[in-house]
Amino acid sequence: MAGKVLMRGTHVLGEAAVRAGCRAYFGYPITPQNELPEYMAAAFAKMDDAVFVQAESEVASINMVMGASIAGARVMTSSSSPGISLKQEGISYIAAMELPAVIVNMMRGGPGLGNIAPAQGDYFQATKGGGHGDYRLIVLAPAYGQEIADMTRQAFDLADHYRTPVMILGDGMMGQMMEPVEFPEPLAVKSLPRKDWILDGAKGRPSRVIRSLWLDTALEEELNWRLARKYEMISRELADQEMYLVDDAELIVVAYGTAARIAKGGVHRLRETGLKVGLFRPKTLWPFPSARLATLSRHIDQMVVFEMSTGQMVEDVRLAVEGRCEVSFYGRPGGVVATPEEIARVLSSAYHRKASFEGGGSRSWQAQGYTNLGSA
Amino acid sequence: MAGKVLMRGTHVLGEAAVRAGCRAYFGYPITPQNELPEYMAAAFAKMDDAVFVQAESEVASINMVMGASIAGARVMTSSSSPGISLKQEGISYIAAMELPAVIVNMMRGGPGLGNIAPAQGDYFQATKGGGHGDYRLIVLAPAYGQEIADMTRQAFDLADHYRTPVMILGDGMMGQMMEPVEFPEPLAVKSLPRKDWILDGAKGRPSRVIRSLWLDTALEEELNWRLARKYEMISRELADQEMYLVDDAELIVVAYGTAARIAKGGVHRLRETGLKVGLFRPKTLWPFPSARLATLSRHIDQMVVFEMSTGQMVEDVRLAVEGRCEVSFYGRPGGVVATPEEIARVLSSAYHRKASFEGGGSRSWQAQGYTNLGSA
Amino acid sequence: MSLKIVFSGFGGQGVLMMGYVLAVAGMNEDKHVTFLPAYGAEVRGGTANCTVVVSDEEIASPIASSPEFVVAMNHPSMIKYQNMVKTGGTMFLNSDLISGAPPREDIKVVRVPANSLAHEMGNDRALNMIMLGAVMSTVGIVSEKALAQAVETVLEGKKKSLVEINQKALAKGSQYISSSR
Amino acid sequence: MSLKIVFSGFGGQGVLMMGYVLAVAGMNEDKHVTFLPAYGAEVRGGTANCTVVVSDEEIASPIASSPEFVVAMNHPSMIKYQNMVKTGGTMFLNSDLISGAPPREDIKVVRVPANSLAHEMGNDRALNMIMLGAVMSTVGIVSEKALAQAVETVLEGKKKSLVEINQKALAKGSQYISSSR
Amino acid sequence: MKKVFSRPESLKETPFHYCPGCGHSIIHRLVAEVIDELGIRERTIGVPPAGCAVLAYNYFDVDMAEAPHGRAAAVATGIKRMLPDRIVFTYQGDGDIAAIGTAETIHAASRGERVTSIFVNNAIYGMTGGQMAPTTLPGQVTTTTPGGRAPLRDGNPIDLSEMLGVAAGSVYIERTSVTSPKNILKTKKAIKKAFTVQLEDRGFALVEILSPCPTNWKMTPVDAARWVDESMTKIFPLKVIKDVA
Amino acid sequence: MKKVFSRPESLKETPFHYCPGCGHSIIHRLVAEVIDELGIRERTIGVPPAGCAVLAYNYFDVDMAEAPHGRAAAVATGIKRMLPDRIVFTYQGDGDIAAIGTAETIHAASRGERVTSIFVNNAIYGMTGGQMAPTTLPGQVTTTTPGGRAPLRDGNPIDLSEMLGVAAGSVYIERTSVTSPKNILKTKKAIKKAFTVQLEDRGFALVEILSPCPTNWKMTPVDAARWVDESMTKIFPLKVIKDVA
Amino acid sequence: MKGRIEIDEERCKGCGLCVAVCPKKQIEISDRLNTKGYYPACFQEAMAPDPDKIECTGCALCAVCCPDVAIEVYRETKDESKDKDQEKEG
Amino acid sequence: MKGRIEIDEERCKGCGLCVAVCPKKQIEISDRLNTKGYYPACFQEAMAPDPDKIECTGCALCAVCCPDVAIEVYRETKDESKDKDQEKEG
Ligand SMILES: Cc1ncc(C[n+]2csc(CCOP(=O)(O)OP(=O)(O)O)c2C)c(N)n1
Ligand SMILES: Cc1ncc(C[n+]2csc(CCOP(=O)(O)OP(=O)(O)O)c2C)c(N)n1
Ligand code: SF4
Ligand code: SF4
Ligand code: SF4
Ligand code: SF4
Repeated sequence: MAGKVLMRGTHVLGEAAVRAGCRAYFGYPITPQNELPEYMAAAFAKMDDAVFVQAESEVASINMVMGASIAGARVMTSSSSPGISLKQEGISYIAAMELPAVIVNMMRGGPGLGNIAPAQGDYFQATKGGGHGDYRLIVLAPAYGQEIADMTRQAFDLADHYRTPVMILGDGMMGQMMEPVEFPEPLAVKSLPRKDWILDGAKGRPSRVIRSLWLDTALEEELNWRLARKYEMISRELADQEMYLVDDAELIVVAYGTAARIAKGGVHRLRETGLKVGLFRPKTLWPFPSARLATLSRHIDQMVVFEMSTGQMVEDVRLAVEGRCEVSFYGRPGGVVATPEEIARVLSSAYHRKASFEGGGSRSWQAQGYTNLGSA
Repeated sequence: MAGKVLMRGTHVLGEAAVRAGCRAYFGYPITPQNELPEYMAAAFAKMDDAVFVQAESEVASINMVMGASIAGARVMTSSSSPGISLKQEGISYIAAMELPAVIVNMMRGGPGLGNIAPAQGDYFQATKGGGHGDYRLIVLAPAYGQEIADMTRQAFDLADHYRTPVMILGDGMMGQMMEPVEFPEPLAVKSLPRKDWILDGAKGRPSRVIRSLWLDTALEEELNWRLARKYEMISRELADQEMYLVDDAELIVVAYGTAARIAKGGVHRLRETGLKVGLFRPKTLWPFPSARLATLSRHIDQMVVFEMSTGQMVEDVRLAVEGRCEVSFYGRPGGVVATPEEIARVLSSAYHRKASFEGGGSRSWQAQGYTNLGSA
Repeated sequence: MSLKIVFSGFGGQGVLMMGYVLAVAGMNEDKHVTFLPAYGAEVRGGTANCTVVVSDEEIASPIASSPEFVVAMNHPSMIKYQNMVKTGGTMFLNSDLISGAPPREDIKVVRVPANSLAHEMGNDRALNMIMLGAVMSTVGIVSEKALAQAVETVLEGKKKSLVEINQKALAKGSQYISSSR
Repeated sequence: MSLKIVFSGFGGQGVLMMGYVLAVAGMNEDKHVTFLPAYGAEVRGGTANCTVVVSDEEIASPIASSPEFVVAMNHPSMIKYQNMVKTGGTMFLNSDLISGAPPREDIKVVRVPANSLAHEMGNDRALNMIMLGAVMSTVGIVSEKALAQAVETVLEGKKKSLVEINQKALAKGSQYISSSR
Repeated sequence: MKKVFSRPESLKETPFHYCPGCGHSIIHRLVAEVIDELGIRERTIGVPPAGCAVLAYNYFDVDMAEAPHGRAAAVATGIKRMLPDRIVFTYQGDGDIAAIGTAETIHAASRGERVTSIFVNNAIYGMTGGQMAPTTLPGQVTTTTPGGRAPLRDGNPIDLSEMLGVAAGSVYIERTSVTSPKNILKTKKAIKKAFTVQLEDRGFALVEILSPCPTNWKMTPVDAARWVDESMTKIFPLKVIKDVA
Repeated sequence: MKKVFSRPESLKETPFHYCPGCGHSIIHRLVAEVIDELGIRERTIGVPPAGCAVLAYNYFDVDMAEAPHGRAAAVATGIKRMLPDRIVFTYQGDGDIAAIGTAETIHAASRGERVTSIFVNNAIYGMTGGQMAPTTLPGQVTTTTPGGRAPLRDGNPIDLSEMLGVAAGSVYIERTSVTSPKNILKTKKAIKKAFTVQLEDRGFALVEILSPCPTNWKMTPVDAARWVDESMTKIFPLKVIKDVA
Repeated sequence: MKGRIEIDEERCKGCGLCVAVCPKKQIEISDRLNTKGYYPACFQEAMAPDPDKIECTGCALCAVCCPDVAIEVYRETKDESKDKDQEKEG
Repeated sequence: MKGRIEIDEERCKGCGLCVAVCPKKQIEISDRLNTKGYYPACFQEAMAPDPDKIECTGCALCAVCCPDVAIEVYRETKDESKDKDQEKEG
């Protein structure tokens, strides 16, 4: 597969995983990400050092991931919203045991069974920890096919480097859409850094234990602060974003993933009409690029957060901005995909300080707290 | 059971549930809340209109709760951290189907298996939605035995009134500690408001469906905004807090549940030494009493958030305060229970603008963003 | 320059391949392209459709709420999309399966008897490439050469004869348009 | 006025009942009280302990990191708590099972031969109320009457004789202290 | 002439969304006919799965509750325990009941819940587009076993019904198919019996129905029926697995 | 005189935290003896449960991984699939394996995972303080069945091992007890065989061991052993349930 | 003509199960698409209007097999058949 | 004295299983608590130091049953027993 190829997002992710040295996949089917396990099944069937298991459930698959990671493998699982909810206990354990793992969530409309259309309602679950206890996931949010390839490679490296689970957060559209992609050279599994903590039998060394139980509260607190320090470090080292035409912008739209590319289209159109608008796209949702956004908030009048949900990331934006500029929100939840034209209209009416937006649903926060502009 | 009785928190919760008309309990054992299912088993064994089922797992129990609620019952389940993670898919469905249900989480040390000591690491999971999609739980956080009784009654009423799941968020200590409690009179189940939406067989009426699947994205979006409006209403109507000596306070400590009563002890001691400190205790974690806190932030220099975690509610405090006063954090995660003396020391050193605190772990946020003062 | 085409029809009419070939051709000419197939429950019931965007700039959304061009290979598809086509846009109809026309004055309609032309060629399954050839000779955002190449890429590994048949079909489709001008 | 007592010993020595009776007595005298038993894994291995706080004000924490009073019914419990007792505090030891004393100058130690006294009474299981009686006659935050009542509440439904035995035991415990003054 | 065959009352007019020749359609009709014949339409509550039959509530004219994938038995338990005099049934595919729902189903049977389960075994994940099911046959090609199911790698087909037969609380378990008028009528009898067991308050009853999925098997409906008779029944023999008098 | 009985190598010196007379202690020793005798200590990886045996890694001197409650079979699958030449065993209580872990266990068996499972059936939830287990006997008093387990309300004891016998991928399933020297030695033989099956790469093997919990049964260790022999074996007969040559 | 069926062509998905099962071969798949895009089954009658050519016995096997409940079946009642016989005689 | 056992009194939890199983009744529960608070089992020898009174055969049944691996068992070797016999003769 040399040069550019046209592939759907799920397949791009699968191929990038194989090239990143992923040799274990455990999952359970769910739309809209079935083409990923299907790709892994086909790819691994041709390799003799790789394992694909279609588990009996998402709960089983996340625990198989735990086992494979304990055994030292670069391992991945994937699902979509309801299936990811079922993995929460396992994810909390994996984080607590400081095991590397890559977890893919191709979000669909929710809550509940919802639908299979692209949505962004799982931001909180991904970034604040849907599982119990103090832990974080590194959350990468690709917006383009090429980025899926690049971030997948990055995800496996980060997971091993920090010994922590990493989530790739996409949506049905990211997964189904085909775009031209170029892949990096495959990594040789042998070339990957050795792991001296895995369980592979106590041959010529003391036996090891990998655990998350610390009945002694002092030890449990120690674990909690060790994790907290690790997360601090990650926050400093990893936060990343795309900034598009923000330098002279009076208004910027903040969006990630599919919503961001649509918002970018909106910004593009408005710039043609001379409006000073820009885009801020977090590429890492956790750690959230707060520092950068905080800096921007000093010389920008307002930010419009656009999400395919009723408003989740907007909280992290407000945390970063801390009232230094106006923050308003525009949302299209439930699998509805807004058009660039629609976003352009929303932004220009915000730009011209129109009170409320057509369609969708919107809210805004002035420096003095919270007001609701009603919703569609 | 007339007049004051001395009971442990889990039993208080169970008795209050029975008196609130709860007639169905589905759960799975986990320390430190086993005395609650044990109480329900004993109580319901004596009643012929009540159902206790020890399910095969937390996943099964939350889905049995779904069924009992669909059939119109006042129903409850309870667990502790890891078990609550397993319920996340079901909780998302229950919220999406707009079913009333009461879910109890007696938090323990985490992440992972952690330990069975009291902790507050599940705040994010409870308040931001650990499950997938845009939904919220009403989250009540009792700090005293009597409050467990009162909030349990309230929880069932709110669940039915708003047709939404309500969580009672306690911890191992809340559950195990005995305090004097007085119970309200039992409610007669027949006296409870009729539910005209339940499934009990389509006798003399059109057949009904209770569902969360909306393949048509327009309908799914409609559901999402309907829920969003419901949550807005709840935020306006329900946010509640205890404020102790805040009027003249220069520093207030913000804490909930067990942490709050300890913090209150600290405040008490400092007041005796003349320091102008107070306590702000959210009684509802969602909706978070942001408006009140925002108002306070206008004439108070700093707030110290104390949690038995590495810092979660502190984000909601910062969202409410939006940089209007300094916010710093002190945490004891992992099941460690701080003493009032310890909190007093922390508060007074903050009061005297000492940079860092002894023990535990701490951070502080100036108006200009984020700094870390290191952690134990 | 940017344009959006929707291809639609029954499953088995090779609708997805039409879009795929076009997208590959666009990619090979270093344009920005996206290809979005309908998926999941939409598909059940045997209808298929996909949206292709070819553009000189980065593509914001792969979805076409009002496409410039719609290709309808059967009657239900015409019904489904006739009101979505952008004013001034064009609707390509497989006249063998579609009698009647969309009730609109503001769009062009091009009829192509894809089934019959395919039958003439002695290859009924080639109707999709015939239609694509016809569409492209009208729209012309990618070169005929690029399309022919794309067919090779898409059918990589398949037998040579099949590739040639499909390339012939592309040609036949565009001839049909030129000759009927 | 507020005080914290830890009761500790083997399971079966009625340690939890001591705390429970005290807490109920405190409640009946309208004091603030908390009772916190050790739970879960702590318990396995057959040791038991609980902490009671009785206070005129709202109680911040039911946990005693440095209790004013500790009651140790067996040797392991003395070892476990001897360093936690607050300076100036008192440790009550069941002298029948505990020889030796905590290595501290800054706390008082009261020895009560609970087992033997219970045996004298002809009821070995009453050792816990005997110890409680002894403790309370020293500490005296709740009245003897309240304690006696509390026993009734706690043993509600049990046979009257049992109640009386336990009340006698309370009395015997406090007599032991006064007589040994 | 008089009408000798027409649409059951308990079935709404809505046309099925199922593919041509799909067994779900036949089974829906049979369940509706049984509900009619037992006269329980107004006291029946159904719990459909996540699966192709997720929209069953569009077709059955009885109260219907949704359940998360695999949890129908637990949801049904919750309903039945609160309303013991109502008739509660679950309708589940093989992935729903025999993969993700294994524990809920086995324990409902073990508890002897008074619930009737219709288990539609089409040896594939239909709704999600043809992945391997726990009941997929050795060698069968699916989208996650492109080279055919290899038991050593992909595991063996699971005999859930036989396992349920072991459960002390199950009263009646039968495996049937819908590949011919004869088998269809047998299936209807089995469904009727499974509902009757509940009406008689005797315990858990389940009918496993071998059912064609022409779409994902990539066969014509007629060939699909033949494949059930010739291949599926070898691994899943049609029989009464348990019948406690 | 020469030492004829002493502590196995694969057991660390750490004293057990288990209660007096607890079956877990005996079973730990047996597993360690088998690991010694097979000479596989350095290539064995164990997966303990959430349960009283959660701290098993304090006792076995082999690599040990924790698993969430009930998921040992899935964790073991992940390990074994990546390291096929290592020996992987799970050690689970009845609640862990037969309640919350039902699906993971049955599917590991159905897939024929090369894993050995030690299933300690003490008819109760020990670690959490004596609640009903899926294996609790009818009439048995537990903290969640204060009046004794009433099958109509609380369900019946589950025969997980018999169900696992139905699974095509299971090779060897036996039920034993540790109530006498004879039974203890039989149990050791069974454990050895279950490990051998894995060494021979033949499939899934499990030994269900009836094991006393004097603490939660509120019996002396001696009475507890008698109760196993007289009551438990009536519902859970000691026998080879499956043994594929 | 002992029996007769009516096929709802809009419900029919042309699966062909009825065609395969009809012992008298009274059903065929038509070559006209219905609006859903399927080629529906149709009853002899539609093609051969002459009642005497119809062999349908109203056995209803087709209806029993029809997944989409697209078939209604009618059968001659006793008296109807009597009348017929009389016709014949008369 | 054919056999002998050593009981680690600190490991012993006094469960009494060895006492129950010993065919020669060579084991008793002592009345002294160990530091863990249990009454450990002890071997005859401890009470009756006269070797000839010891009937322990070293059958190891106690050790097999001991949950806490608190028992080590020793048995006379062939030559040892020979020596003894000679003693007797001499
Ligand atoms: C938790 C969760 N996991 C996965 C899915 C996706 N899903 C829906 S139906 C289904 C299986 C469908 O197969 P089956 O149960 O055999 O029913 P069929 O469609 O074949 O009738 C799956 C995996 C889901 N909805 N929820
Ligand atoms: C998800 C989850 N649910 C519940 C628990 C609490 N828990 C720990 S062990 C256990 C069951 C113990 O019983 P069993 O498996 O029979 O083992 P035993 O202790 O009797 O040896 C339970 C319910 C948990 N740790 N995690
Ligand atoms: S996919 Fe299969 S099971 Fe689903 S509707 Fe179509 S034929 Fe029926
Ligand atoms: S509680 Fe029961 S199983 Fe657990 S250690 Fe004690 S005796 Fe053993
Ligand atoms: S069986 Fe029914 S759906 Fe199938 S072809 Fe005949 S009439 Fe049509
Ligand atoms: S069996 Fe072991 S633990 Fe039990 S009494 Fe004998 S020596 Fe002690």
